[in-house]
Amino acid sequence: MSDLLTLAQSGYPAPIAGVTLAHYLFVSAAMFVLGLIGFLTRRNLIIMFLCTELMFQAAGIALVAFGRYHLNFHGQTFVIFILTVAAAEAAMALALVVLLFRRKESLNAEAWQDLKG
Amino acid sequence: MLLTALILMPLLFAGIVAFAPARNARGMALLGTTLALALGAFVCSQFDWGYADKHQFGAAEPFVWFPALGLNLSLGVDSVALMLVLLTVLLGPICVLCSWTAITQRVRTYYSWLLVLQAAMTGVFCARDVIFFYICFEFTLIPMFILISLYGSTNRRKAAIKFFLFTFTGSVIALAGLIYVAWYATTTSGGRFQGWTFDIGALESAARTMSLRQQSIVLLALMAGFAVKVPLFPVHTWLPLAHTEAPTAGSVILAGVLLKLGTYALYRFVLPFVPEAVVEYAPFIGVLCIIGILYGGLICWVQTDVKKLVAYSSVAHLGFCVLGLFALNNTGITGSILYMINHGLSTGALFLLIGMVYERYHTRSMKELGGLASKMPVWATFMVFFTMASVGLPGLNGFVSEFLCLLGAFQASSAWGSGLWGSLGLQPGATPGDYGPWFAAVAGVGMIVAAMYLLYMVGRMVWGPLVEPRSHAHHAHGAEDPNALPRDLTPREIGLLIPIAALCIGLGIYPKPVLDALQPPVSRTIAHYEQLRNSPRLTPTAPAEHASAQDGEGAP
Amino acid sequence: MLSQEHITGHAATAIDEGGMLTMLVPALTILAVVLCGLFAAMRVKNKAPAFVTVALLAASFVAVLMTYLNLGVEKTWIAHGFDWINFSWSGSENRKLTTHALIANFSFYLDGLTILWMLFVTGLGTLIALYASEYMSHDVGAGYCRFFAAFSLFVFSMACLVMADNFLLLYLGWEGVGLCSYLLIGYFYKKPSAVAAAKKAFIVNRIGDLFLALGIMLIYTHFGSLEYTTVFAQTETYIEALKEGNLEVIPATVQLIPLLLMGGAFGKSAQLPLYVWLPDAMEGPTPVSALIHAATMVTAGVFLVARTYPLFLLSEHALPAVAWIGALTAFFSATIGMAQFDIKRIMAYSTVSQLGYMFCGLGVLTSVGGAFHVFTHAFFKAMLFLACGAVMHGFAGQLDLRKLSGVGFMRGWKVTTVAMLVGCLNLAGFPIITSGYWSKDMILGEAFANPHTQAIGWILLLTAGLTAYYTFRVFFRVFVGPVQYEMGDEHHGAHEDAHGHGEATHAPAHATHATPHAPGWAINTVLAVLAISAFAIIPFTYSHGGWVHTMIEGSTARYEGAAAYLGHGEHAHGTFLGFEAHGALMVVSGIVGAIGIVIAWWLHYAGRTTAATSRADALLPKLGPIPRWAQHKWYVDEFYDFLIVRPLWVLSNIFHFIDQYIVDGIVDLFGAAPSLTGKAVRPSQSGELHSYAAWMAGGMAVLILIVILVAT
Amino acid sequence: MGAIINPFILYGLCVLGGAGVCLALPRGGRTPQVIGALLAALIGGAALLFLGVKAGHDHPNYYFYVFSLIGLGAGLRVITHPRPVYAALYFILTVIASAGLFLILSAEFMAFALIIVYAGAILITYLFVIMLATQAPEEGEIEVLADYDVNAREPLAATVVGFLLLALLTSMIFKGIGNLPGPGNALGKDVAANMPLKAERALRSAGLIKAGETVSMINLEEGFIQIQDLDGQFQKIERRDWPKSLESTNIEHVGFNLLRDHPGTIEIAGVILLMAMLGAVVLSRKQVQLDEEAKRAQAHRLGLIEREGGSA
Repeated sequence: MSDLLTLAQSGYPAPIAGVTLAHYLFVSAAMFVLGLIGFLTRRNLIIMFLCTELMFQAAGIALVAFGRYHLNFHGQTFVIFILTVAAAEAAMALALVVLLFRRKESLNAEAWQDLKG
Repeated sequence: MLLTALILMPLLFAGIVAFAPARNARGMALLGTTLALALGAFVCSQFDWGYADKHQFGAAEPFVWFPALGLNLSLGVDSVALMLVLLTVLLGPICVLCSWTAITQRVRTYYSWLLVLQAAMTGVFCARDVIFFYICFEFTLIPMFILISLYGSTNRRKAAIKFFLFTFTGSVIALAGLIYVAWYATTTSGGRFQGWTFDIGALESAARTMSLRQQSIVLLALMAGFAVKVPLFPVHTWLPLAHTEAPTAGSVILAGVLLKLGTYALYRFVLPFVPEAVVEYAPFIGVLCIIGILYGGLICWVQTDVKKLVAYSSVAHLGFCVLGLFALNNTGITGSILYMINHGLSTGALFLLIGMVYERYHTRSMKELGGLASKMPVWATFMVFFTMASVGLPGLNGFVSEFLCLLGAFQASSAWGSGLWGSLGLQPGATPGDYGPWFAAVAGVGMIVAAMYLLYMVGRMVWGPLVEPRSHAHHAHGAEDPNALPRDLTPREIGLLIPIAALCIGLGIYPKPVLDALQPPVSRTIAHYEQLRNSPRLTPTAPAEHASAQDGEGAP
Repeated sequence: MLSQEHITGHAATAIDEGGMLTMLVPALTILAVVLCGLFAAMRVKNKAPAFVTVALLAASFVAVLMTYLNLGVEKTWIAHGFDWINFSWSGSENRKLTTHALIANFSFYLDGLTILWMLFVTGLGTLIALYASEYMSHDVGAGYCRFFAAFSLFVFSMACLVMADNFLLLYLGWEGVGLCSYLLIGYFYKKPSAVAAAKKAFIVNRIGDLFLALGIMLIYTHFGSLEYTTVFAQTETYIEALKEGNLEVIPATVQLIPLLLMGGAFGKSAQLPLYVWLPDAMEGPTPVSALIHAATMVTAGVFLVARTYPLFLLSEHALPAVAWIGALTAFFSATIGMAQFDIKRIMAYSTVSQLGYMFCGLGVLTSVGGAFHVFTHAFFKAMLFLACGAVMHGFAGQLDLRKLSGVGFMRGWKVTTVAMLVGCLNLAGFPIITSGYWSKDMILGEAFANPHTQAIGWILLLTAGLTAYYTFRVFFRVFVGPVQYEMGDEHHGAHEDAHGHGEATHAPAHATHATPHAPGWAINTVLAVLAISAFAIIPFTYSHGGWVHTMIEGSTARYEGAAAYLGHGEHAHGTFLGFEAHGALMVVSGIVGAIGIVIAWWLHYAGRTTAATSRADALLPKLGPIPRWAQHKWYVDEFYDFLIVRPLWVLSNIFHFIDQYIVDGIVDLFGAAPSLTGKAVRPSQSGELHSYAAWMAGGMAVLILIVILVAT
Repeated sequence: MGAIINPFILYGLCVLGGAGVCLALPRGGRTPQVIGALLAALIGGAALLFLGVKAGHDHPNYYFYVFSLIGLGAGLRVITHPRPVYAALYFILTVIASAGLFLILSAEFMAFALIIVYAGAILITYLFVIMLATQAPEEGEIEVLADYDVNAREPLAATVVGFLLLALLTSMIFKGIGNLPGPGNALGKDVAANMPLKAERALRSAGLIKAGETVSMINLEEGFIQIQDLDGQFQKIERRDWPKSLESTNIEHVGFNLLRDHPGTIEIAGVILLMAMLGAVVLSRKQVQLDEEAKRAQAHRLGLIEREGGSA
């Protein structure tokens, strides 16, 4: 853990042996796909939103890794925006979920199929 | 100013009709169209025939509409446009009068849209700005759509939608072509951007500098739009439906003027804008025309709906018209323009006559109608007369134009390029008339077919033993409807037909003033083609010289 | 090779302005049309239209006669009416300014040919109008006006045709007479057969007209003008070249022109293969048949060939083709005529046959002979028709020769019978005393005088025999023999009067016409005048055409005896079985005609058993099916119907189907595409969030796959 | 550069992993979820192991593997756990693991921001909502999970789609992207130019400038800092002599990047947040307006009140 702290305080990244950009991207992709599968399979609206958050996480990892690869900070900056969107989504979506739940006393996404218009 | 008045007059009266009491609507409409006719006659009298190819009556400083795009509301008519304007204003009162008793529902809507339609059509012929032209061109669709879909017969919805979508789709493509030309014109000299202009004259000179490839693409786009309107062979199917379902006045305007918008646009845009491409593809278009002539004619022959028959005959007739136009010589184009007017008169009159019968018998089926000569001798006289005008009997108007179109086609091949023939392994005529005569001969078969179907129609409708719809015969013995029209034509109806008949005879016997007036603009159009023919770029020099050399050797 | 001596063309006749008097002819006839129209509008119920027409036509005749007497035929006169289709434009050809013009004025070209034709057109027109004033009297009212309006319009059109100074005005007349023919054949418009016949006549004529129009276009393309003067001035130079023996200088296009014109002529003059309309045209009233379908309109084709004779001379094949087709038509229609029972139809086929003679005359280079035969034929055939018409009129439309007998012995039919006899003698070519004999002989002699056309001569000779037979078959059956008749079932044209309480009038009409009524003064006068004139013209014309010769001599058809292509060198040595052709034929044709008459007498007069049967009926079965075939007109109509009309009808229906379901179907398909697509993908709009997401993921997968594939 | 992992091995792993995930998804206890989860975890581990082996370095960074495995494992539980509360808690674990990965990538600020904002704020909101939206079991009742929580929807199809995507993504990722570069030497130095006061303070605390001297110019291109002393003399401090504390920190970098390079985006983000807030307010107010009819219908559906007809 001390290693880690040194790393954090060193001001610039130390060489990380054996880990390539591809590793991070793999993790990111895997996490994204998990989120996707969750979104596709779960019917609970809240869990579906959690799954989207999972996908956001995956995107964040990829962004930071890319930023690190290109030696700039855009990736990190964009994670901030992701956080913003996630927060906004949480606020709005959860408000909606609550509203919907009040209507039908159910969190089942399939209960709202007739919203297709 | 005069032209502006000519366009605004019907619009003004459309407004008046729309808000006046319904019982005055038709009177006001008649007044408006009559005033427009008078104004048209005045324009005609003020026209300087010595400079018939100049676009006259345009304001010195046209109203600037959209300076950034160089859009002006510039107007002007040369003798070709003037003829068609006159045709339009002439048909105006006729259309109002022929609807006099036929339209009883929603009268104000009907007449105001009829007037709007007239304004739009006049605008098309007067426009000297591409965008203004196009707006008017498209705007004709709306009144027509309403006339068909509100006042048509049973299948009117489908007809109206098809008419609208079909022609609209085509003309959007044409608009793309026109805008391409305008875009090209912005950068003609030295690639520098020179600002937009949509002036027809300016675009005309700019467009000619396009390469053959560009011209061909523009030709294709323009043909896509205007051929639908004409309509040429494969894109004609909206016409029979629209004609059949439209009210009488709608059919008259459709046949009389709306179809001419297409041919006029071909004359105004296609011929001067893309001459090289026209030279290349004229034979191909000629083939389409000929297919239309024969195919349309033969289809007429098996119709039972008389209105549909006349509608298909328009396909055949307009085939002659476009064939003359694309003959690219003086006789052909003169004939073609004359054809526009003549077809408007004779086919318009046929639709009027059919409308009169429809108003009395409420059927258009030739199975249910026959031998009307014994019941309606005056109607029968006019019917035979206008049929003969439509057949192209010499001495009546149709003949002059039809003969000139065919003569033009006969002499055409010297003006045509090697595009189509080259691909078939043939050489274009080294002497005038290597292939043109075949075009004329095959198209001439259309004259026989025209006689076949029109006489078939007359034979069924006019001659033969009397046949009336059963329901109607029953009515005749029962209580007569006091408002019913008399058996034969009323003085109003006769009065409608007489001016048209007089024009048919006049144009047939003494077409010289019209022919003379058309020469300057037509020569102007042709001049470029003659230049093109004399320039080395397109002259098929090698084969021609080769052939003449052989002839020379063969002689002794 | 062509040698100079055989082209005996005159130097170009002088052309001058003048002859404005002839403008009266179209003016007066149009006036007659307008007046008849006015009478119709005013619902006139008397014979005024007829008398106005007769008077104006007579005035026209006088105008033509005056013109002839004043101007003569030595020169050609141009009378300019007004500009019709007349415009000019300038262009550039190889950087040189050129001027082109298309000029077809309403102007008249007056030479001997024109005058000759106009004289008998207006003259016969007047006479037949007079005849018709009585013949059509049952129709007094709107129909009467209609008849005389069309009649006058016909004379107007014919005047334009004949007097035109350019091809386009000729075309105007050409189609104009076609229109009048249409209107008059269809005069009894309630009879479907009449309507069909009118339609057929117009359409078949149009086929010919197409050829004529193409020929005119080719003339304009080649000669740069439509006016006779310009065109014939240029043909003059070609003819000069021909005299030099330069056949090659004549372009192929010029050689094509007469062939196209010939097509037009054969349509109008009812020659093979376009003759089928003429027999059917007998549905029209008899005066119409007499004037239009016997005397004048059908000779327009002959006129056309005569008018454009210089062009025909330039072509190697045109005149032989004219001659051969004429001869074949003459023979072919004569065989049909022998087997018919309807006397008017027999006359119609004989007209076709005689027209073939006229074309032969032109084809074998005796244009005088051709014109002469036209001239004589106009009189005697009109007379025959009018006589037949009188019978038809008197016997309520009865035309079947098996149902009429001994008409000549009935009260009041003397004039008719004599006229009929005179006509039949002329048609049969009875020697010396008939003008028909002289004109026919001229053609026959010329045909035999040329060794190349002797085959034609033999055909014509055989036809002469047949003609004599069938002509007198009619005469012996109908006008002599036991008096016996059966009334026809027509009530004066089956045309109810215009007031229209139609069906009710039928039964009484039947009763009133149960007995024949003899012709009145108008018919008799006309028949008498014609019969007299048929003899009267002999003294002026018997010697090589005589007066007709002088008329033709100064006209465009003047190349009499000129053998441009037809057996040039040896022309003079053509003989008839070793005798000098003209002389021998005078004897032989007379004998042949007489034989025909004798056979007819033996079969149909001497061998008459009853009114309906004769010796011929006993003989017919021995000939096998041939008489039946001939009676059915060799099934030509059925053949055309099967070969042209039916396929065209089927094709039209196929086109109609294609148009409705394929061409329009494709359009509808495009129109329906959006809604069809919508229908197809609508189920995917399920409202299930999960499925949307799955589609999104799948789409993303596809996109990535594409990127991978494209990138590698 | 060749592929890091043989694609076929990769696809095989994807298939197996997919099978594992598929098994692990909740199906009302009918399937051995644990086995699936184990299989999936095993495959995930194998994949990561493969990655390490193929990378071929002596010292694999264990923290990466640790955090990755925790993150993915927790992610798997998020999607497989039938109880929303647990799912949310597992999600917090994922967030923490991601933060660890961020630390390895030397994105310290983001790592902690993630924990604070995500785990601290957003997820708490989720938990609140979950609490609000699930009825607590009554006294004595056994808690019954809702059917829609217990049964996954079309797990097979979803897994196939997901792992197809994964296979495609990985086959693209492993086309060969190089190692992450070492510490960039220019990285972060430019910040000094933008913050002269900080630079001066750092230099002063390092004793490189004395009282009265001022920094007159920072030249990053040539790598020196010019100092003006009291006499007006200029002095240069070369890059090699610069103190460690002159180098800017990660948070400074992010701050500069955010405000200097993406000012517009940050505005938009602000507006989004504002709108979200307003939206949330509006939406939460709207729930009051459930009309009587609907309320009654709903209550009726839920069996809260007797039938209308009965009471009337």
